[in-house]
Amino acid sequence: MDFDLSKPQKLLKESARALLARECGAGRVRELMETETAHDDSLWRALAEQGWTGLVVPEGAGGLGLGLVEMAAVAEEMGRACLPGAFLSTLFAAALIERAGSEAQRAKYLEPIAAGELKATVALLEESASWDADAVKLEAARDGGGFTVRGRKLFVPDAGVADVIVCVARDGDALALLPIGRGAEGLRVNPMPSMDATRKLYEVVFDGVRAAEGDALGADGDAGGALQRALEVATAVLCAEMVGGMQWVLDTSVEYAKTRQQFGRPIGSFQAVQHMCADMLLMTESARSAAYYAAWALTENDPAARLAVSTAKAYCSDAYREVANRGVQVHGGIGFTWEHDLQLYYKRSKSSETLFGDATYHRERIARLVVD
Amino acid sequence: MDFDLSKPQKLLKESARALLARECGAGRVRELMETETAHDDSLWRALAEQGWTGLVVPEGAGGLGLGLVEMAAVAEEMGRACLPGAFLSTLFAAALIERAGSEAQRAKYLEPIAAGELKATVALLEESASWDADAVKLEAARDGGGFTVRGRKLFVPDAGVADVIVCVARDGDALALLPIGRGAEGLRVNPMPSMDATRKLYEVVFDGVRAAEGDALGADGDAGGALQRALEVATAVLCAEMVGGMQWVLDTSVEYAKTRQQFGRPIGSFQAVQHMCADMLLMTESARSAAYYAAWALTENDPAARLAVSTAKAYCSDAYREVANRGVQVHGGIGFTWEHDLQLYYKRSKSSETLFGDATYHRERIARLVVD
Amino acid sequence: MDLNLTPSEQKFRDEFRAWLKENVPEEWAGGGTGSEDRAEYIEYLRAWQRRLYDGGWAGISWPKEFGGRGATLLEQAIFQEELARANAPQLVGTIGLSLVGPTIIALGTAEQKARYLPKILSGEEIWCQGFSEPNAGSDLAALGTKATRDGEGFVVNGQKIWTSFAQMADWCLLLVRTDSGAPKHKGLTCLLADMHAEGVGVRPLRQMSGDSGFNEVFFSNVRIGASQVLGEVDKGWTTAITALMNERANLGTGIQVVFKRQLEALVARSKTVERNGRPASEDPLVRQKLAQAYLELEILRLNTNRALTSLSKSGVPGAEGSIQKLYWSEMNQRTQQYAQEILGPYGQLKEFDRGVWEYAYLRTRGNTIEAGTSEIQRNIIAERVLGLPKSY
Amino acid sequence: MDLNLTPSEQKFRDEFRAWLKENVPEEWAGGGTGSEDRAEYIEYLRAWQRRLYDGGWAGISWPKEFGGRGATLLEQAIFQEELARANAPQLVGTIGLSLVGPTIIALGTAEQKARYLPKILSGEEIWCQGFSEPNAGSDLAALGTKATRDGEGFVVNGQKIWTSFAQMADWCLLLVRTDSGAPKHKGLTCLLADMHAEGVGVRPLRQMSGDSGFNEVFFSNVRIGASQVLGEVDKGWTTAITALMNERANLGTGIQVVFKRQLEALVARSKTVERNGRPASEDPLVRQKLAQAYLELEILRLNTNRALTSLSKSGVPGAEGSIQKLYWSEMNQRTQQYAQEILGPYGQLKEFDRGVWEYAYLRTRGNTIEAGTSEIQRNIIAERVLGLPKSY
Repeated sequence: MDFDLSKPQKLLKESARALLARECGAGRVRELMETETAHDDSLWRALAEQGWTGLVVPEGAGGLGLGLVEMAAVAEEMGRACLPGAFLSTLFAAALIERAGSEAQRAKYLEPIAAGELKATVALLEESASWDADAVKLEAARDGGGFTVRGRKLFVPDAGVADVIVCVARDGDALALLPIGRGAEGLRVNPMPSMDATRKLYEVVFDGVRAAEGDALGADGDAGGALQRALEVATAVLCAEMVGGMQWVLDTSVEYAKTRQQFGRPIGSFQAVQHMCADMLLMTESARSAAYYAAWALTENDPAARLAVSTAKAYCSDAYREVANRGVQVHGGIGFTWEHDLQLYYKRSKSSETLFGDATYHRERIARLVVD
Repeated sequence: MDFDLSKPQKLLKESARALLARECGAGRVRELMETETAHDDSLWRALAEQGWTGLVVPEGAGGLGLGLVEMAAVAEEMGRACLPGAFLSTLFAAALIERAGSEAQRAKYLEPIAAGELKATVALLEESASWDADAVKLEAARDGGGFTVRGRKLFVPDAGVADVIVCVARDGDALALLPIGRGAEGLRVNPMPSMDATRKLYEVVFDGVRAAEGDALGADGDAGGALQRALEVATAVLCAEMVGGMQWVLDTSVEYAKTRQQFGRPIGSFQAVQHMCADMLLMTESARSAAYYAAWALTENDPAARLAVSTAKAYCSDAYREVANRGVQVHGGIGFTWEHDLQLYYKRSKSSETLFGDATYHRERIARLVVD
Repeated sequence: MDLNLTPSEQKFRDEFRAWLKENVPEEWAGGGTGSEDRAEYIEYLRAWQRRLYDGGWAGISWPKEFGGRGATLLEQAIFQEELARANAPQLVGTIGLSLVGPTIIALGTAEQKARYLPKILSGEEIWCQGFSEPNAGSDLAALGTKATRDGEGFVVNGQKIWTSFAQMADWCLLLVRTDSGAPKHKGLTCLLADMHAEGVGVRPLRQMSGDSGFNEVFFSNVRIGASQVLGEVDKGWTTAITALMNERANLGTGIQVVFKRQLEALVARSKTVERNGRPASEDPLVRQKLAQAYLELEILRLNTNRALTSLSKSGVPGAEGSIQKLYWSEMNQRTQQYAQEILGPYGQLKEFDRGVWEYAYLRTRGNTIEAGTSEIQRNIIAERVLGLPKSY
Repeated sequence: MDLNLTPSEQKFRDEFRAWLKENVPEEWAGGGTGSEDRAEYIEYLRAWQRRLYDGGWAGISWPKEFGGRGATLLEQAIFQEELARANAPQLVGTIGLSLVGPTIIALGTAEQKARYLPKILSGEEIWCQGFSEPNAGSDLAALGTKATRDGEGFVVNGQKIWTSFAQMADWCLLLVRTDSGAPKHKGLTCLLADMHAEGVGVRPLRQMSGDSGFNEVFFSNVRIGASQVLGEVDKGWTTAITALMNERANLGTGIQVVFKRQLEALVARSKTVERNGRPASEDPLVRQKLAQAYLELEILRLNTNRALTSLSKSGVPGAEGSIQKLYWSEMNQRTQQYAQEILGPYGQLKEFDRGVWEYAYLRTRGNTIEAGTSEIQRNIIAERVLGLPKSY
């Protein structure tokens, strides 16, 4: 048993940290926050050049074909940099296409995604704001060999910059997964400004949007299963990203506690501050164990993978928030300012807490697996 | 507005503290814990001589006719002394008899209770361990102008020493409140040894116990309402008792923190210990506000009384446990020994947490009043 | 023990409530003037304070001889509650009324009283408080803003931070170091500084919540005359403590009404957002959270009433303020977290309920830092109430 | 990263599992021997350790040259897990095996190694550890038990406390003060003390949970020879730290299996106790608590595996032990509180499930105190892992 990154995995992580430090410093993050989509072409190209947009895309579809542990290592650094934009959304969509798409569909979407030429997202949530596929009500009405969609999706991340939006709609008892291209007739994308401006949310309105039957993913009939598995992949990657954010907050707070003087001593010599920092470490390391285990279990198709993912997300949701809370408290007034970069992570901790389901949601999922 | 005890109330409280310090020191508590019923006649007589057994019993029925604020002041001192025995059980039963009894029944029971000649308890819980009257299933079968009861009650406090057990049984849609005398035919009382040996619990088995129709309380038809109100009275008094326990734990822990030396300084000079003590104070004072408000609101028949009682019990249930936890932690190893009196309060905090419903139960009651 | 208001307290409340009903501007109901213009906004608030003054409702805690109403502590609490209940505009002169004024009354010269007090009451002059500095937060006495002697007066250089109302203030109660050689608590002096003087600069400080409730204030060779010393030279720590005592004696009676309104809004919202296909308000977990928020707020109210009683009887502000501050700040953070859990992603939206949940969640994070961190409050409670030895 | 066991780890596990299946006494399944006799009980446990020894399963972490198995860290973890999984009897020689033996191996003389090590392995001699004293808990170096020179040897006077196994121990690793004039960490010496010597007294210490897992040990003019010094005279702090490092390198791999079994029992119980007229396991609040308990325990397992990997690679025990101890002790307290909330008043009964819930709730309270309080663990983490300045 070896619960440590291998040498190549470590190298990958180090190079990710170096690249993101260069290309995505806090100044850049702040610039992008202020834009409409938080997306930047040159930054995206830089990610694609590293192969990250295709990191877990199979080699046959133009990707690197690496596992989720490698992806988690890179995602951790993305979280540390508070990377803005559509990376996670695109990964989610790619995971869905990989699992639900025909060979042709995979070629059509995954190759340009891997090449960094296509950004995508998945439109799942509706008014209920529930991540359960059962809660999907938006209907894909069948007519003349195709579907017509009328209604709206909410809280869709990065829809403003996605070239393709995979719409999860109801097709009787089954789900229809419909990739809708940007600019499709009847498609409208309206911003839903939210706390975390580095991960933009949108209302997506389908005003009689049409999709051909052949365009639908999941024709093999298990669209629900594919969605579930893709969600698990995206959730595990999000957890790794959250770990990186926690690590940034921890490092920054400890550094501040060492240098900030009050009462003639560094504040880090006060037990109250020491103990907050110790708790932050404990939570960050625990979140890391959980996140990497989830990534590994998914890669290995371990039967416990689903449980591992919910364990990781339930823990990380609470832990990132609590680490961020303590980070602000250790910093005092300065940590509460717009000027200090803590605010970026503070808000990211909140948006990540709810994305793909909060701790309560995942605990109930765990209960279904271990109690029922 | 005056949220402070009046002079006479303060005097009453001080004399209670003095008497209990004299009559019910920790050594006495430990002796009584080891007995079968945790009851002691001479101690009971001492309480009765003060008039406490009849403190809230109307003057007409031989009591002092004081209000619940006065009762709370005395109960706080009882909690501080960790008084063992049937005081609260008898108070609960008396409150029920006062509210549900006919004039004759009140005279029959309340006068000897006030005089210290009768101890009583209420048998309410069954296997479901629910404090909701709706959960009562034990049937009082009507036959020939009376009731026959067959079945059992659980977790009945002080049943081993009570002269009268008021059995809450089901009579169709209504409740039957049946006072059953000790030694009634078919009545069996079996100890249920529990964590807190100062408040003994019993299984009460009704093996065809008979009660005459005229013995039943609540003949006016609102047995349920009377039970509810009596429960509220007993709960408010329990909360005051819990406050006294918290105060003992706080005082004892602060004293220890001032004197215990480690690393060449009193441990109370370490922020970690300081802050634990500060939290204990905050919780104790908050619990006190809530408990006395509940007592006052009940006395005044304030429409918010029910809410006030559930607020107090929900808060006190969590707070006493948390204060006790911190008390042990401040004490370190010695606080975890049998020898140290903290254990008495630690266990009392747990038994009090569940008695008359835990925090979760009372929060749901609050929700019914403020959400629905 | 009697938790009902006395007849005279009721009379006070009814009178003020009636006055507010007549006088709170209707357009304020939405929480603002409707105008985006900053200067207009400030004028609006000054006018509101003037109206209170004209109605006899300014300085209600001040002794009558200084133009106040000489109200009891409980009446002051009622005053705050009613202001909040009526959703009245912000009290722009609050620093002057509750902190500077009482300190001038306690320690000022006759001239200072005559010069400053009436204009505090009328809202003609707005005050701010210049204590904290970037390197002197919890450790206030470490402050470094220097006042050097210059003839009879002083020349001040340095920087203050977390200064509420600075951008609209006419005057500042300024704590400076006049003797660098003395131990840190000794060489301090309290000055009444003209915010319009040459060399005074104000920079709004944006918070993570996006708004700017605080400021930085820069003093560059600002000249201040000898008559502007409040208390004694080099004894400014005493003056500052007097002022802080007045600040901490504010038990947060007004803020509770705001909390109550927020909680009511949350309960209402819980009936419209969904959880597992039914209103969130029917979800057992949500109900527990709402009930916990309710009971904690209720206990805040009760603690306040007990503290008011105790302060009224003793007359000496103790650590009640620290206990209250610690309680409400942490309570408010818990409650806003419950709100987020109940509202889910809606709670983060800037356009859901006009963004109040998003804003409140972020703003609340400052509660355990501003006006004394929770750590400092716990130290105060441990040392002053419980008598534990000092930790540092 | 590969979280599967390697083939050789699997082989180790399978071998030991098979051996346990054959060898764990059947009558132990209920958690005891069935006999009330204390002496018999101790003999039983000695025999169990002897059986492990004969099977080649004693001292598995010890180097082969000293009779051990030279197992890897992960194999040691597997060993602990399998013992717990098989519900094997308590390892009565655990102090000797995991703490004293490795310290003798590191610092003992050739004679000491020859004299003590084999009997530790065989269970012939049981050890206890005499470090803590009534006035030296968190501040261990403040201990006051004195050893005064007497010819070549020492005479020991003083008292130890929290000494597990003292009532059955033959020997004690005893930390005493040999130089009262030196700074507190300097004048200490570690002695190998005969528990059967004249002047040694043992008093069981009853815990709030009612049982006596610890003891007080009294030394009254106990003579100890010069050959019984472990390490150097006046350098006992080094010896003690070596011993404690060995203790803290125990990452609690065995205890996790116990936790897992308790959680499974709780899940099962949640289906039989009622909540609102249905099984508690269907109550959304109960489900949240069970899930939280599950996930926290799962993360303990994962943290342990990461720590094992890291220790195996670095070879140097760091603060992993403190992180693990802090995590599991507080987790266990939370979990036992959940159990109480789920079971309601049943959880407090001494005759419900043989009182395991009542006992566990109380016993758990000691977890954050014994073997280094949570406060000490947080200090260690803050200072040694995060590099924060010392707090005192």
